[in-house]
Amino acid sequence: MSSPEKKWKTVESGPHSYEEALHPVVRKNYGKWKYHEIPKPGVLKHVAHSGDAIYTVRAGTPRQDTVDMLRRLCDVADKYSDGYLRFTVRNNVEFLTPNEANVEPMILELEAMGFPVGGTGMCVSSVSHTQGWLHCDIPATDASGVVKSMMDTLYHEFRGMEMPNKVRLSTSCCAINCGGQADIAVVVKHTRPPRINHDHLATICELPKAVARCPVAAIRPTVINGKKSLMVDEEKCICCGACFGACPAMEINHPEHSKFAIWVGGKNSNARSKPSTMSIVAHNLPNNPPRWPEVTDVIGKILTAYKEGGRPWERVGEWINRIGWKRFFEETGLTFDDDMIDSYRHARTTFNQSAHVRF
Amino acid sequence: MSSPEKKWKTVESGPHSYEEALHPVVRKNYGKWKYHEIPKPGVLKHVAHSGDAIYTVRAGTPRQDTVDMLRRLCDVADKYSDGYLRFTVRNNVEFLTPNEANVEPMILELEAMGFPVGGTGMCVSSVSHTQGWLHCDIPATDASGVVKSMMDTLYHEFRGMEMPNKVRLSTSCCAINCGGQADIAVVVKHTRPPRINHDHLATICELPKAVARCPVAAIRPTVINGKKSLMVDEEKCICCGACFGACPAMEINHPEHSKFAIWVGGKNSNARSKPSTMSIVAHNLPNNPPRWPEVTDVIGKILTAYKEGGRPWERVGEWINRIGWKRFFEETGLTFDDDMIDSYRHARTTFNQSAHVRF
Amino acid sequence: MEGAQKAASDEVIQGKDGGNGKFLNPTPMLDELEKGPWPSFISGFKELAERTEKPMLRGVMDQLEYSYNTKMGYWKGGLVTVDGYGAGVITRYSMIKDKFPEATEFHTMRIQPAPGLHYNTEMLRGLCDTWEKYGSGIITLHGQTGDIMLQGIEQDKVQECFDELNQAGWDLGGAGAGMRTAVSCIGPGRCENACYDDLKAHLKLLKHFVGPLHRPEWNYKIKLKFSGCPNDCTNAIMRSDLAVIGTWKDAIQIEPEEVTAWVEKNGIDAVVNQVINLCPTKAISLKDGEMVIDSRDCVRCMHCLNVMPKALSPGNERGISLLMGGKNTLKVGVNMGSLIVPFMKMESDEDMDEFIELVEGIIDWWDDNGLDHERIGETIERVGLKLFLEGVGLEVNINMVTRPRDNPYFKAKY
Amino acid sequence: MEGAQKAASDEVIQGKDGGNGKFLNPTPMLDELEKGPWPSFISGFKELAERTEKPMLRGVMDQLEYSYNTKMGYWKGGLVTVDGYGAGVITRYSMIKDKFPEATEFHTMRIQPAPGLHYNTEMLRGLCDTWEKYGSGIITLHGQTGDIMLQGIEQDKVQECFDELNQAGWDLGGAGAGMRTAVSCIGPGRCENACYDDLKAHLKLLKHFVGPLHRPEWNYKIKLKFSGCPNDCTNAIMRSDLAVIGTWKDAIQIEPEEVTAWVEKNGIDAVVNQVINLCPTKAISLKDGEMVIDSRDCVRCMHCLNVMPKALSPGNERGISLLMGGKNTLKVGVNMGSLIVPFMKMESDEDMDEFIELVEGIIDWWDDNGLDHERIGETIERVGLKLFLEGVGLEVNINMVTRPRDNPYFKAKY
Ligand code: SRM
Ligand code: SRM
Ligand code: SRM
Ligand code: SRM
Ligand code: SF4
Ligand code: SF4
Ligand code: SF4
Ligand code: SF4
Ligand code: SF4
Ligand code: SF4
Ligand code: SF4
Ligand code: SF4
Repeated sequence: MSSPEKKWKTVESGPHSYEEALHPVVRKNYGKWKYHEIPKPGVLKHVAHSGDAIYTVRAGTPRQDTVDMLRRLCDVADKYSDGYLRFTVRNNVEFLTPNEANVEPMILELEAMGFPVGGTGMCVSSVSHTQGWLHCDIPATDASGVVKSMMDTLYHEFRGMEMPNKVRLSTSCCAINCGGQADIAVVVKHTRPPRINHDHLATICELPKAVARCPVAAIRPTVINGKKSLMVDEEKCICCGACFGACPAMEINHPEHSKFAIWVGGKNSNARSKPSTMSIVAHNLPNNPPRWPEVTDVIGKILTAYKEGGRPWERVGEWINRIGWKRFFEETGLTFDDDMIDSYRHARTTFNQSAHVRF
Repeated sequence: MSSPEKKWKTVESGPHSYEEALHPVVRKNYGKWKYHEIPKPGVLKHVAHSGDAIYTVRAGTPRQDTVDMLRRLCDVADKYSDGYLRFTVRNNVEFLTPNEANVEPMILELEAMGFPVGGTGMCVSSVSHTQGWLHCDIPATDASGVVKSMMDTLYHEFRGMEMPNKVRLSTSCCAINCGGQADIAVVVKHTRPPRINHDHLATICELPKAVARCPVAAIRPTVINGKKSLMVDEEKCICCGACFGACPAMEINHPEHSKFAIWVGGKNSNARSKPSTMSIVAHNLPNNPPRWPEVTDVIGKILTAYKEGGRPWERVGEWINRIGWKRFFEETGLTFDDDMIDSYRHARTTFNQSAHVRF
Repeated sequence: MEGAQKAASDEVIQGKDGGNGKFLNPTPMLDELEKGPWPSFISGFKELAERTEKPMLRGVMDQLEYSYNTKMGYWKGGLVTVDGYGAGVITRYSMIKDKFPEATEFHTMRIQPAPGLHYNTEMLRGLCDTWEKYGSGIITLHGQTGDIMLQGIEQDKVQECFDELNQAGWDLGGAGAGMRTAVSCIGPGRCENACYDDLKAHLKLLKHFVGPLHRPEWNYKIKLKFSGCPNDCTNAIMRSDLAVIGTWKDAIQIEPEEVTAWVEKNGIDAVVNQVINLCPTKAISLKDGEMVIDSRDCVRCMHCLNVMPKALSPGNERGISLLMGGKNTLKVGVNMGSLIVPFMKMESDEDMDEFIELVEGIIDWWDDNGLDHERIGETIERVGLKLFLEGVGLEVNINMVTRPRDNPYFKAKY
Repeated sequence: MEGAQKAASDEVIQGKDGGNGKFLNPTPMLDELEKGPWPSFISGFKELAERTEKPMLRGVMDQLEYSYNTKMGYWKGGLVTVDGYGAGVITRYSMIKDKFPEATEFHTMRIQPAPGLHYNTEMLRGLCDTWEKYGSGIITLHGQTGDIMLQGIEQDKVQECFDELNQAGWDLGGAGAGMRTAVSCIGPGRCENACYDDLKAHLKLLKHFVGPLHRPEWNYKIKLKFSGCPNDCTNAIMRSDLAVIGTWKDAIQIEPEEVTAWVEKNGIDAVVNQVINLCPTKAISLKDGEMVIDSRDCVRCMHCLNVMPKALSPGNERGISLLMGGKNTLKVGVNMGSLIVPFMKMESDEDMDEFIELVEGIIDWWDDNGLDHERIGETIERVGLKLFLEGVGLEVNINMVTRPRDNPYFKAKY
């Protein structure tokens, strides 16, 4: 390695190479896998055409990790999986070993270290989440804190495989929703048009950019105290928060008026039904740190009803499509209200244009 | 009755009363029917809770009828159905009689008079159609002529019950489509922006009305030869023809550029699937009076494929949904092209937002 | 059947009561439409023209032949009506009357038939006689909106003709920006599926709105259609601003012996393939070889009742669903009616009055909030369903939508 | 299992290597997040802070505690990067640095991991060491776009830190209006469903677009995600502008004995309820008690393969489907990717080069036709799919849509 004084000439290498990071048994059987089994929660067994098998042990992490924690995971990998590990797209860590005998001791050690083993098959896996107050510049809440609070209540579901099908959760700290569409999602809901901080605006805002950002043309140039500024047509404004991303003076966040909404039925896979976007089923939940009990409560209600009523392989949205939205609201105890009727661009495609009625 | 000289004071009575027009057996069993059967094509048998039965004989008409023809139908009704008759919402005439013995002679007489008996059950019924050159002020083609040409080729299908389910056809002489959504529809397709007849326009057009009528704001006021007139932004114009309805100087019709399009999969009933709008499957068919062979040819292709491939109770659109659009185009020999991709307001809801692919 | 087969051939002779064939000018294009087995409107017109020798008929045939040759239409509109009315006559003047002076005027009188399109021969013969007296003798049964269309009259005969018709119980139909003529299915007049008396509802409603039908002054048209059940034999959802569809609230009524008889006749495969598998919500299942309907999951689509009309019928708690906003293609693309009242009783006169009140409220809201030439479905699309419900005072119901919104783009009340 | 159960309790002790617990200020709100069985990020941060005693960590904890109390965020953006790059560092300055001077700067370096998120411990330990040397020691594995996020560094240490990382084979990830870091599923690295080598494709593509990734100057961001099959374990369709999804063209491969074994184990009911009835196109049926797949009707949804992984596998003629336009909620509402290339081979280097060429063409078109801050899906929605296909030279295919248009509103070419 070169010394720190020496000026290094950047290599624009792009992604790190992966070959050296693959377990030798994986390298040997690369692309030649035959089938898999899930012997128990948190453990996968993949068998290659060659007859080789590789075992995966999966564990949950806080995602907002530290070098200390990662070094401990490296210790586990060195001890049980020949120094190879990977992460899943849902922040779970995975250790791949051809040695079946390593599986149980590894599980014990991970759990003893506080990493729950699970997240496989028909379970609630880790939450796809975002930055929040820890790092983002536009959040209305924290992300990791909400997730920690939720997963504490779903710990058992992560470590089991008792759901009708996979349950994917996401949380997002503003309406942009970096966390994505999920079976159940917790997303901040802006409820008021932005308050304009005119002093701030004068110094930092590229006015035309903010005007252009608004999807409903609610922002108009104006003059305040002789200075160019902006104004919002509150009738038109749909509280999307897009302007805040373009200009920090369009203050959309508020300690009280920024609320939570709960969404269900997002599905990314193509299995059976096509991918689907999620629907709002609760809103006006308070932003209540540090444990957000109102949010976890609603999640619990939905999961209880789904666990009880879903048929094998039915994802949350598929379960609802079968039983109907009417019954969904009845069985979860949530309330459908007129704000939940779509009023945006393709609203009419969500109207019930038929005499199909459920009583 | 009062003499013609006497000035009659109008009674704003609304619809004609119906009680006197109901057969006594119908009046007796009004609202107390138990079930029906279709003993043979063109004949219905309805049985009441009282045990009474009423037989219906249904026959096709040209819809553009005459007093001569109607008097002949009255003769039939007087002879066989106690002087009662009705029309269906699809221009078929129906004779209701409690007397089963009248059914066969009535059929013979109607057919001998040129009225085909049929239109029941899983058949091709009469065409829901419009005015065309005969009477409308904005048509690009004739209506009754197209229908006559089509029904000549479908005569057998009207008189049989050999389709997977009911087949409803419609034709319309402009894009407004007064004929409605149907299993298969023949509708004029405007293909060029309107040519503006500026002389005509100056005298007859309420300019702001025409401007307001355009759904894509393609019409702008302008001045031609010092007179207020209109111009069309041809880039924007979607050839909808709406302006022509507001102002006859926006000449959308053209002997060569007004074409026909064929649409499939419209469904009005709520049986099984929800009502559905129809999709375009052929266009650029010439407006070719007096017999429009290109149009009837396409209808024939579609019906042949449906008759062969549809399962019992599948309407045309339901059949296509099962086999997929790819196979629909293959089996009918029609060609999908890029004009058939939606580009209007809700276009994105028709994109295949999934990895579901048919090869 | 022999006779029927024979009639099916090309030889069908129409116009047997016709004149001597010398009155009309040659129409070689139109004559092509006399060929083929389907009844020919051209043969009908020719028969009528030859018999009555009405010049208007010759003029219209000439102009139509000319249209067939030039592929263009030649009618233009105008404003003709009867005393005290603002609509009901569709006015047509020839744009090429120099060429075809006999076709100068060819107006249509729209007449409201009886609900259910029922006639007795006396009514119909009377109509024909009056019409032949004043007009061309061409009648369309029926127009797509449901009118009897008396096609071909001159302006100066309209009032007289109307007076005579009106005396016989007929009234003009709708046109322009007002209430339109309605359609109802045969319903209780013959059909075992009818969940309410749609003929009566039709009559009551249209009588109530007779003013705005004759003197249109709303934003645009309002059409009503009445179907006795969700089979929707009047295409109400697709083609009317207000679709009144019969339905029921409780469980489907089942006659077990008839189910058994059906299964015996058609086989178990048919039960599975034609009934169970086609239920849109999988509300039907096979349990121990028996067909079981879970009425909680039934959405009243009618399919199983259609397949087994003897065995299954609508429940006992009957009424209507109201859908709103249907219209065809113009401007916004086809808009189907959307469910806005899942269930409403429609039995007593009070039920109907309540219904009329609701419809009035809806039309008032639309008249206040709509734009010129904007159908009510377009207005709702523009302002949002929520605002409409608030405006009219209807309670929100999950049945109004197929799903809650997938975007967070609303201003909250709280 | 004993040990595991124990770990599940509230008593989980984290931060055993931590300092003496005297460095940090009190954070009573955050401490609440140390309770409960799920691993606590707060415990992790505290352990790290107490051990390393980095002031930035104390400052960030203080500010976070303050956010938990005031329910507002306090970071603002800025522009920090490394020599020659225009992106890759997410700059964060505290808006309340007067209150928490130690939190003044807290920038994140986005680092591109290996495709498939694979590591060996040497790589990972090296990364940790460098990061502890220059930064806070907080690492996010991984960001939702797929980056390693090294969170918490000061501006004047960024270049040095980067140089050291770069020497170890790491490079910065994307940010701003350019190519973004990609994600690929584990694919051929373990999964029997992988229909192409998505790790290799990921590496090749991202190396090719390394320029616009480091120096963003398009309209807006472009994200790529690679999934080995339609299970789409990377959420590519929903969350990326270009979703590269493995698929196959021929019939599903079937091992009949394994089908039999599955049926024996799970019963015929399970075949019907869990496989046949859940196939979206009813491509599977039961014939004489055997499961038969009509591959003409199969849309490659993966479901039956998922249920019977031993018995069924993708066909032999493998490649990819390309979908375009996925993005989440902002402005237009969620937009899922739409199928634009039903099938393309992705085996040889030539295949991949052809694919790269296609992607370049697509981006060029978008760069020419898009507006500022408009994702490619938004551009296509605005100008129409047809124009896009013409612009890029892609052939139209019925698989691109769920149905042909239901309105006649287009200008014809003829
Ligand atoms: C490891 C991982 C890919 C990676 O490269 O990281 C992965 C791995 C596998 N997925 Fe996945 N999926 C992974 C994320 C996903 C995602 C994305 C996500 O979670 O955000 C999806 C889409 C979810 C959605 O639709 O919203 C996903 C949808 C599936 C499905 C389809 C499930 C369905 O029925 O809709 C299957 C099929 C199955 O479960 O048998 C599947 C199947 C599998 C299999 C069985 C594939 C195989 O044969 O190896 C793997 C083990 C699954 C398990 O844990 O039960 N994988 N899988 C990801 C693990 C995430 C985690 O830690 O929880
Ligand atoms: C007479 C008529 C009502 C009227 O008041 O005029 C009528 C009468 C009946 N309809 Fe209808 N329908 C009539 C137009 C319609 C229409 C509207 C149309 O044709 O424009 C529809 C909606 C069509 C659509 O979806 O586009 C319609 C959709 C149905 C259905 C649902 C079919 C389906 O599976 O989608 C049934 C159920 C059935 O066929 O068993 C039905 C069933 C029936 C039954 C069996 C009801 C009954 O028990 O009496 C009647 C005899 C049907 C037959 O002819 O096979 N009727 N029916 C109309 C006859 C039209 C004709 O002359 O061809
Ligand atoms: C006569 C008739 C066709 C027929 O041969 O049956 C007809 C004929 C005309 N229709 Fe229609 N429509 C007729 C039923 C329909 C229907 C079907 C229905 O009512 O069930 C529709 C589709 C449903 C709907 O209302 O959308 C229909 C949708 C239209 C529209 C488009 C309305 C829209 O908002 O989409 C127009 C244009 C307009 O009103 O400006 C229109 C306009 C017209 C005009 C008045 C053309 C014009 O704007 O000058 C036509 C007059 C023709 C004439 O000379 O008589 N007609 N029109 C039907 C009325 C007969 C009757 O009174 O019974
Ligand atoms: C860090 C991360 C969340 C996380 O904790 O994982 C994140 C954080 C931010 N996202 Fe995101 N997005 C992150 C993945 C996503 C995803 C998911 C994905 O990529 O699969 C999405 C949804 C998919 C998509 O691209 O639409 C996403 C959709 C957005 C959007 C909305 C884009 C849109 O057109 O809809 C914005 C707003 C913008 O770009 O103006 C945005 C903007 C932001 C900004 C830059 C906020 C801003 O505009 O200032 C956030 C910076 C936070 C920070 O301080 O680091 N972020 N963002 C993710 C990136 C980490 C990484 O590089 O690996
Ligand atoms: S969801 Fe919003 S607040 Fe949260 S990280 Fe993404 S952009 Fe920032
Ligand atoms: S919040 Fe959204 S709708 Fe409201 S002004 Fe800002 S950008 Fe426009
Ligand atoms: S479809 Fe058009 S041309 Fe034909 S009658 Fe209706 S409005 Fe006139
Ligand atoms: S045809 Fe339609 S789109 Fe074109 S100018 Fe006329 S109203 Fe506008
Ligand atoms: S709509 Fe229903 S009630 Fe009316 S005729 Fe049709 S099937 Fe009978
Ligand atoms: S009426 Fe329709 S939804 Fe109800 S049980 Fe019968 S088929 Fe199913
Ligand atoms: S996307 Fe397909 S190939 Fe990739 S891990 Fe998931 S199941 Fe395997
Ligand atoms: S992959 Fe999906 S579509 Fe194809 S046969 Fe299996 S379940 Fe059916």
